[in-house]
Amino acid sequence: MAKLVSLADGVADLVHDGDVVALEGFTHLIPFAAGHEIIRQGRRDLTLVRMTPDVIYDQLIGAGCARRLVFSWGGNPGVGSLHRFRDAVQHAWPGPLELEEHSHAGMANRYVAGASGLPFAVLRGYTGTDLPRHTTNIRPISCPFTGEVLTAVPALRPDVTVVHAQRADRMGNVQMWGITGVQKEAVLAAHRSLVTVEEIVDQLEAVPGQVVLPGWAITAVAEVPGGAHPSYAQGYSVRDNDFYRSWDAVSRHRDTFRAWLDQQVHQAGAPA
Amino acid sequence: MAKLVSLADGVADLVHDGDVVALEGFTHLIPFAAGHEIIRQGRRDLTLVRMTPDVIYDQLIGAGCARRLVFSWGGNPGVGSLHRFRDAVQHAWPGPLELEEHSHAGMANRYVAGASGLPFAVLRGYTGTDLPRHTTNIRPISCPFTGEVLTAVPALRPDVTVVHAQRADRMGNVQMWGITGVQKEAVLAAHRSLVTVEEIVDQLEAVPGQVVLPGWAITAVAEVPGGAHPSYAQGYSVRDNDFYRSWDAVSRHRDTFRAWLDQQVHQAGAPA
Amino acid sequence: MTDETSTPGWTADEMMTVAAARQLRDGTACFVGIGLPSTAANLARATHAPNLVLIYESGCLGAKPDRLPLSIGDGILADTADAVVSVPEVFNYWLQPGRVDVGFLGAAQLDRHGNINTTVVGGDYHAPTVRLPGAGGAPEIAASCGEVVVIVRQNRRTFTERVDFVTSVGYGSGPGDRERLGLRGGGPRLVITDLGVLEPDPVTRELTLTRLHPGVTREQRGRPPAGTSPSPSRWARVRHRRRTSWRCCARSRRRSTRRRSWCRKGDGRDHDHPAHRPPAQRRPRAAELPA
Amino acid sequence: MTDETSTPGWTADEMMTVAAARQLRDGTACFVGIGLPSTAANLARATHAPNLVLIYESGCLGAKPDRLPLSIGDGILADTADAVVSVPEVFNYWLQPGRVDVGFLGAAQLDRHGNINTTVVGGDYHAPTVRLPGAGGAPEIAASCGEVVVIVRQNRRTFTERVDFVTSVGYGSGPGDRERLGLRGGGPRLVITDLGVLEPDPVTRELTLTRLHPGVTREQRGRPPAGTSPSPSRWARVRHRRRTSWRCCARSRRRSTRRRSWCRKGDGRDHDHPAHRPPAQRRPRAAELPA
Repeated sequence: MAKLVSLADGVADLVHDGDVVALEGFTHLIPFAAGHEIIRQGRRDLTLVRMTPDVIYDQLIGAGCARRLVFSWGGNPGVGSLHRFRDAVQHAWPGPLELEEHSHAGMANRYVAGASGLPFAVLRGYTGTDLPRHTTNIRPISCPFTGEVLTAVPALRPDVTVVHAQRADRMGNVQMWGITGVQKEAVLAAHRSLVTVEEIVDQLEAVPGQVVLPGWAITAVAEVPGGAHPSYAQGYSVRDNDFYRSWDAVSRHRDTFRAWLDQQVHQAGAPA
Repeated sequence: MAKLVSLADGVADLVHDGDVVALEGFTHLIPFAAGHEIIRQGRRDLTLVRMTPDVIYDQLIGAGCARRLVFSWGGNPGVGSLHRFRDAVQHAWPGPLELEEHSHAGMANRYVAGASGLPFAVLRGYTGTDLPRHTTNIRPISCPFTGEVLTAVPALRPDVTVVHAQRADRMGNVQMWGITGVQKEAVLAAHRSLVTVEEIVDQLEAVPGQVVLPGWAITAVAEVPGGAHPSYAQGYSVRDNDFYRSWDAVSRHRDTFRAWLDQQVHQAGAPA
Repeated sequence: MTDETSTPGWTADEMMTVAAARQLRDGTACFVGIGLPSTAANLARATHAPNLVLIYESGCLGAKPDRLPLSIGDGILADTADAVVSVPEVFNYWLQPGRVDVGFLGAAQLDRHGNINTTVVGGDYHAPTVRLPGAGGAPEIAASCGEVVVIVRQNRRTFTERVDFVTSVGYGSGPGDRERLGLRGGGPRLVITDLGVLEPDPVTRELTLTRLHPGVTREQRGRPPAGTSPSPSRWARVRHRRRTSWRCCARSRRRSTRRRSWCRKGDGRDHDHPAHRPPAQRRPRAAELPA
Repeated sequence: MTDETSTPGWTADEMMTVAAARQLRDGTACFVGIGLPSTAANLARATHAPNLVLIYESGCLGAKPDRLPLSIGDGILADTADAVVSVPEVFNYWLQPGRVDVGFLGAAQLDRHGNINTTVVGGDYHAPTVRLPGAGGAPEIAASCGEVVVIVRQNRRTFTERVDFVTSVGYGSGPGDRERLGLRGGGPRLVITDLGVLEPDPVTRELTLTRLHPGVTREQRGRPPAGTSPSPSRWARVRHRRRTSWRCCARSRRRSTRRRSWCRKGDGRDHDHPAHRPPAQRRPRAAELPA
């Protein structure tokens, strides 16, 4: 049974300096509020894991929380580059950022292996690309029946996975629907998990397309309405596309980024 | 886009002598009517694949359709033995039956590999059991990262998979809900697929817990109301537990089984 | 069967069900097969373990049926489950990583080290005397659950020196075998029979009788009124009796008695090898475990 | 960019979108990224290909948005999809086995054999001149889709002799390479640029200009009225012009021109290496394939 906590307590309890942290959510249900709380609590030396380190990780990287990034696509979707991510890679600002780079298929399967209690996953992937030259975490594997050579990637086992969902009940059973991405796998792959939700309800009413994560498989749940903004929570909010577009200018220069960070994250404070 | 066909045409077109045939359905949604049509059409030398070859495969085996069985649990759930299955294994009646035997976890992962276009799957399974001594389709595999030894099983790629579902629309999009077992994987693993449904509707209304198989991933759909009896279709029928219990007496002797087969399958004929 | 099993007031199945139900701790997750295990799990949920999580291999997680399900795929399981997942998912995401605390298994044959046969008895694998249903979910339940509870009627056919076919591994051929095989679950913690309860010896890993059901022993202190289950106090009395080894094959005779029944009931002898109960072995949930 | 790209009446993006849309055959399944590919796929679905199956890597199968989605995870995709599946499932069950007929890819760099870079440009991998978003779904789209359509603006920075980083494989270093690598999809069938269309030479697998968009060539026969797309008849005229190789690096000079742009536009020469269009390469669906 998951504990019901405040966002501040949940992050303080579950996210530690030096942790491997996955914040997942595929365009939809991105846990921005939890990311901001990690920034406010000043976490350092995190290994950030995420298939699509978009604006949320641009913020964490620019704020200096990350030492390392494990990812498959780092951009501002439909807008362009992630300037804080590029500044870190190209100019080591605010510090150097190690990269471990995969494809979406590889990252998704790494979470699947983690959720399955297996040390690795097998896929048809990466073949012929330059990706395997830059990490030891992509290796060939032969089929013991046909001899065919495929690709293996090691399981991802984050110390903590953070996701956002629409609802939870008081037992901490979590319900999400719409595009649910790789969140189930990311939560089940992790040692600890924190789920922020739009609301906590007495009874989860079944919804078509729902994914339900039982409370006994989750560490903590925090009620954070709007916790996905500028991403969205289907049935609760719509994507703030203007924010994503405006991020390009905000993040392009260190000064404007720092000003944004001070005002919108530090001064804003944690949700009640 | 799946073709809409009659059950008789669907079986005639898609199930051939000597084929590897999977009829799936985990207690719920077992395609009994399609199995009976395969018996009526006199298919021979089939390799029957199924995690739980319960009463439906007892009937196919007793009727002489099968040369080989690939399975993980062969019993009459909650009742006892499958007498036709035992008679075939113990006394080669009506003919010898080769067995390839797995665990549920192994069979499920073999379908997953087939659906995924991979030649094999990896699991923690079979270790220390006598199952690997009787088939070459269970082999050790080492993790290329940790060196840990796990188990590999080859993909299942049936020539044809047959399943039953609640509904389809006129494009052949198939909708099932309740316990959906391994049906998605079994259909996607197969070269051809036939889905019998309780009804064909103009529009599939979304239902919580639904699994939808797009029509373009299915070969043919046949409307066969009650096609899961004595199994059930949630929302349409309940399980005929009396039939399962009565099957023990019917199937115990070759004569009573043959009489049942004549009356209930051959004389009954195909659904209109 | 001996006369000792004919206890009035309840059937042997009921006794096994009650004994099994009492093994289930509230808040744990339990992998449930249909029949007696399902009855036991639902009894536990209706009494002392309202937050017991019932997991059925049909894919129902957290099923809360308000009547006994009639099959492992009964509609009421899907209707009342917290989540219904695919069969591959229930094995890969839920059982395999060790998220399930307790697994119930039956057995057609059981050996002294808790290895289970549900595949073939007698003859050759290809021409067996009796063809049984086979493995189902059992090998991986036995491998991966935090602990396993075996429920089986006790007789010479069932309790064998060595099982004819290892469908599911208990303690293999003895101490250290599970570790050598890389099995991450704890193995059989209890065997519940129609006569009593056996537990693995903490050193030898051989199954040892630690309790008798009320009404079974010669020392029985009276029978409960017809139609009632043993009361907690009566149960406690049974639990506090000195634990008794039920192995009739002494260690010195083990090698010479292969293929002989290692565990015979009603042989008239008193067996009193003291056996230490293994320490509580609840495995932490995956979420609590390091990688 | 040269003046030639400034065609009135439509933008280069619109032209690329229309050209891409026309490549999509009704009833096929198309793996769609956001932006231009999504616009093209939805244009095709709204016009000649009402049964086009749109697959988004966010897990939406058969999405039928009635407005243009603003992101790959736009709510309208899930709302209108035949099925919404997990991200692992869309890659493992749908893309990897070859169920998707056409994949659209963009490119920051593209080389003569259709290899794509979207990772790093210039410098070392660890200290690149430009850090790009990376692979995303592209490597496996390029590997597994029946065919790939690349959409890219054409300029010297983009069209390179060799890409600085192979993010997604086209034809590798030439004929037979895809087969040697075990890639089961057909590879790039078309490259649609702001100027025209390139196709792989059936023998050398080098990209070769086979069509120019209307309004692009010196021989242009007049421009369509402002605000309209090229009409089918105008399009047909372009399609029937003799195909023209656009490679400026003659085969004999290839070795000496490494790192030079192999494909320059507006160099004032007429290129007329005849190129045979490869046979239609629609791959059969997985369901039609042998094991």
